[in-house]
Amino acid sequence: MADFEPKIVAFVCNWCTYAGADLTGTSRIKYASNVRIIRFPCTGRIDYMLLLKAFDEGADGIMVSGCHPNDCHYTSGNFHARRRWIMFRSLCDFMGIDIRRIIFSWVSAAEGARWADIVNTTVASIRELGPYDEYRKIAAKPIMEVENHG
Amino acid sequence: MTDNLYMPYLMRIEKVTFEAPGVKTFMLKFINEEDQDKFTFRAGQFGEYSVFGVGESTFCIASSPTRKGYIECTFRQTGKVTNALSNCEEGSVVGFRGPYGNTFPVDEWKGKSLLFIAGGIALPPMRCVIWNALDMRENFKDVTIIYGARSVKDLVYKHELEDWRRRKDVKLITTVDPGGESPDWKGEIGFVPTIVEKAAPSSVNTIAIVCGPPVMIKYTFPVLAKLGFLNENIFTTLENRMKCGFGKCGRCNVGKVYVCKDGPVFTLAQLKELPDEY
Amino acid sequence: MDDLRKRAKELLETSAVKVVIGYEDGSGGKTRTLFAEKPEDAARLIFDSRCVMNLAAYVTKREIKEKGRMAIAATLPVMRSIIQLASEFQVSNDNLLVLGITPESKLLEFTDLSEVEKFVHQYQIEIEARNKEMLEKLEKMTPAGRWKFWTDELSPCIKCYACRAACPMCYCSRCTVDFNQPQWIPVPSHQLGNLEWHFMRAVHLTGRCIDCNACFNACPLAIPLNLLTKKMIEDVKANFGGYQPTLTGEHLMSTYKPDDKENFIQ
Amino acid sequence: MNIDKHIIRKDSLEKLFDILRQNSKTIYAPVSRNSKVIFRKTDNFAEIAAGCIQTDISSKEIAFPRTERLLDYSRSADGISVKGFDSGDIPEIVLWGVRPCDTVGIGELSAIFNWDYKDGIYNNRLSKVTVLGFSCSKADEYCFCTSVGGNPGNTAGSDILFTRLGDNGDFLAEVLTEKGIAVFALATGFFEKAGEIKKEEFLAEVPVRFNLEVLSNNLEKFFESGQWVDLSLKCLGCGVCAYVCPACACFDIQDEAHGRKGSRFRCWDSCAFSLFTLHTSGHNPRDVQSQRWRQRIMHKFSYMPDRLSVYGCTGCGRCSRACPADMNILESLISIQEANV
Repeated sequence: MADFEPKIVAFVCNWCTYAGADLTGTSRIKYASNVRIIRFPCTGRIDYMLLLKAFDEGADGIMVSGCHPNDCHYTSGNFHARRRWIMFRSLCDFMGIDIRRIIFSWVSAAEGARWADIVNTTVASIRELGPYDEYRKIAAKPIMEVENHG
Repeated sequence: MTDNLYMPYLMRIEKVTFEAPGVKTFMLKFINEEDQDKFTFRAGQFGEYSVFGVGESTFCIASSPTRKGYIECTFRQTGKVTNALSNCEEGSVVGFRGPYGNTFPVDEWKGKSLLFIAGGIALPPMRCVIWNALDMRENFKDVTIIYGARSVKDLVYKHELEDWRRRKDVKLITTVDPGGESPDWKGEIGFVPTIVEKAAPSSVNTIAIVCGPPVMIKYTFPVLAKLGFLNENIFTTLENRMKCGFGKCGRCNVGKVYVCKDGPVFTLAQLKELPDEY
Repeated sequence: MDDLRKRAKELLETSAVKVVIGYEDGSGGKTRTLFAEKPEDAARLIFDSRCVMNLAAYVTKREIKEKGRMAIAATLPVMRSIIQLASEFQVSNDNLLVLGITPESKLLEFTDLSEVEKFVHQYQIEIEARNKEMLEKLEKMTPAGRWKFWTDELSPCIKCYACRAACPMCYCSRCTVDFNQPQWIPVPSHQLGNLEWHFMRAVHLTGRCIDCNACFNACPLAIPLNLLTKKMIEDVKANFGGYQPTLTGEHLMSTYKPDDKENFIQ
Repeated sequence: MNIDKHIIRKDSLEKLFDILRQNSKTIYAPVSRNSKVIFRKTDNFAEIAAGCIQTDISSKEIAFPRTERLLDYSRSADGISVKGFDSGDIPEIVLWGVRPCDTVGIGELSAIFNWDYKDGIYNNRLSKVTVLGFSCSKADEYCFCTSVGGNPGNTAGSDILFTRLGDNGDFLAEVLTEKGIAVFALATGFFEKAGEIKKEEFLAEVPVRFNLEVLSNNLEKFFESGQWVDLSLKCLGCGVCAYVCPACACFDIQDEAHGRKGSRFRCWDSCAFSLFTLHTSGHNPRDVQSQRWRQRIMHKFSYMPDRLSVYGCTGCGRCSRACPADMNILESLISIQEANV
């Protein structure tokens, strides 16, 4: 799927990864523009429903990134988030949601270059996987219509 | 598609008026002309106003049926749809389904006096019938309007209140709840039921129309009874949660009555027969 | 279960409690919940293998709580639910008395909830064998296979929310699906709405569900939705070392350990 | 009126099924799935769960689906275009193996959907459905169709009603409507003239459990009774009874947007939910479950007969079979009928 440009939504924490992404910009490091960055006070505030809504609205891949453990501005936000991600990811996998399209990472405010690498590798792998049609195909369509018309 | 009851008219917002904090009035015009000409309604009827992708919301048609070519609605920003509506600017397109429900029997009131009592955001359903009556003013003896709100800035249709105050053939009493008055406030201060008691309008050959928050209604009915108003001569509108507007979705079923079909206009006598479930 | 009836009658006569929640014979050979308020009602109390409904779903219901102090005939799953509810401040010693029914169907009255906790901690939460097999079968499938399995299994769901109503842990006065600003979960029952509702239910019950199968028994379409919460129980055991409802302990999903293990964060 | 009676041999039934399929009819029939029997699209005669007393969910989904699109819209630079429900894409449906208490339910739904305002969408769907009813030869303690004016061999609502003559016998086929004649015309070869047949002998025994008149009179004066609280204490407030019921027509209207496009849906709703009557101000006219259980019974046995001269219950017993808390509407009705009001 060479000409397919995936839509990636990145949920990042304001104090580390967002600052890291800023640093990527100020140090003139180029990275794929497919990513739409959404800023959150902390990874602890990233609600799992937001990720599902991102797939609802047409995202092909999702990135979630925040401070390394023990770096959290609010001391424990990322620890709480990690435990939730562990359970969220296994439930997604259990229900068949493609977890290869959800990339979790810790990126500190100093790791501008690393942020660019993660984004580029993510965009490349999602481009390889192609658009995430299954989720959109089941979007709002009455079951009787599905049964009668497939 | 006439047989799709749920298909709204497409309406363009001609004018947006800021009435009070969180309260706006829309003047709506039909986008396609034939709907405009064919459209008629009577005082007291309501409609389902919708923002596509958000939902539908129920409020009355606030403009008078005697004014052709447009309809108006006034709403407070509280729920999901009213929030979306209040974000719409002039020129944007919204949906309207209606008119639904029964009407104020304005013709039967000819020759009688009219007493309008309204509280806060309930003036819009009344305004429709007030203008309807004033546009045929000669048919009625005297017209009294008692309107109260929490504070001066919460009064809606401020410019029209002035028109009514200037008219010789209308007696207007406006009031604000104690503590809601501004320094230059010249009107009454006090809750609507106490002001009605103070004004003591005569109940002889008079129809009373009362709309307002439940607490105001609860304390105004006894005052009217004391003033000699019969239950058949007191009219009010019921506000139920509604979805379809024509007696199918079951929401507004109170006792044997469907508020969207048999109401929203009821006399106090009819309300007394309903179970206390509204 | 004569001693249960005798004890319930005493409690009601001395008005130590205002209502005893237990089982009685229902229609069609089923059992149903009995709210014994008068001493003579206690005679209708029964207990046998048919009594599987989780009575703890009623101790958070306004109309029942308002009657006053409650006593509840509690099997092991019901006791676990009560401890979890107590740890979430929904019930306490002064509004609930637990008449335990041991796995050997013996009456065992507890003076307070900490005793119930001790009793509950003697038993591990065990997923039944046939459900374990089903979980393993699903794990062996490809993700696309699981996606097809769940979209098919959830397509008959009519969003009647019986699974929510029958679950003692679903006591929120207004559930997330009942809010429309924002409308997180689509209201209509189409494939997307069904998937996101059951996803949300599994997330909200992670670390709280005690595997009593009330949700599956309530579903009018026998959708295997309890597999989702069972999977969460297995995962919690694998990742965080299992879970038992405790009165004072931390709530599993609202706490953390600095050394929680994972293998997917870059 | 003399009903057109025929006999169809037991092994010709499958042939009739195949002929309907060949005539590009979409057949919905009782199919068992996860130990429950529901109406599903099928083209395999053997899959049909013929022996069941009743399906777990009613057949109303054929004309009143749990979710349907009322309109689609799309926003673009020059405004909004809105496209209404298109009846064109509804296939011709044959409802096979439906019991008389479901076919009667279709009549009750139609009364609501055509009360003054004619619901074109519902009527459109219903016009595409041919109902092949099967009389009941077995019943259980939950059935009470005879108490609400029905009976196990009721022809109301069916286009053709089949009645099995004995456990392994052939079928009496009563051709009742134009649509029935159309199906008959497709497979005339299989139908033979029926002689004198005592249909009642082959019908299930359904005792009358309460007197409808006494119940309706009692309900008028039963509104304020404290018994409603005791009757509904077990109710958990879910939507099962309304959603499995063939005569419940309450619905919700919800919009959904995905980017610039979206739709307006109609979907099932239930008076058992608090959201059904909750005002935005927070005021809820029916704040307690007993008021909602009262509304369910009053609406079906007092308000609907009064306004639409048709009861809102067919006595199929599904709500009691499916209820997780075993509320059993029959017991409520019997105790109200016996209450000295």
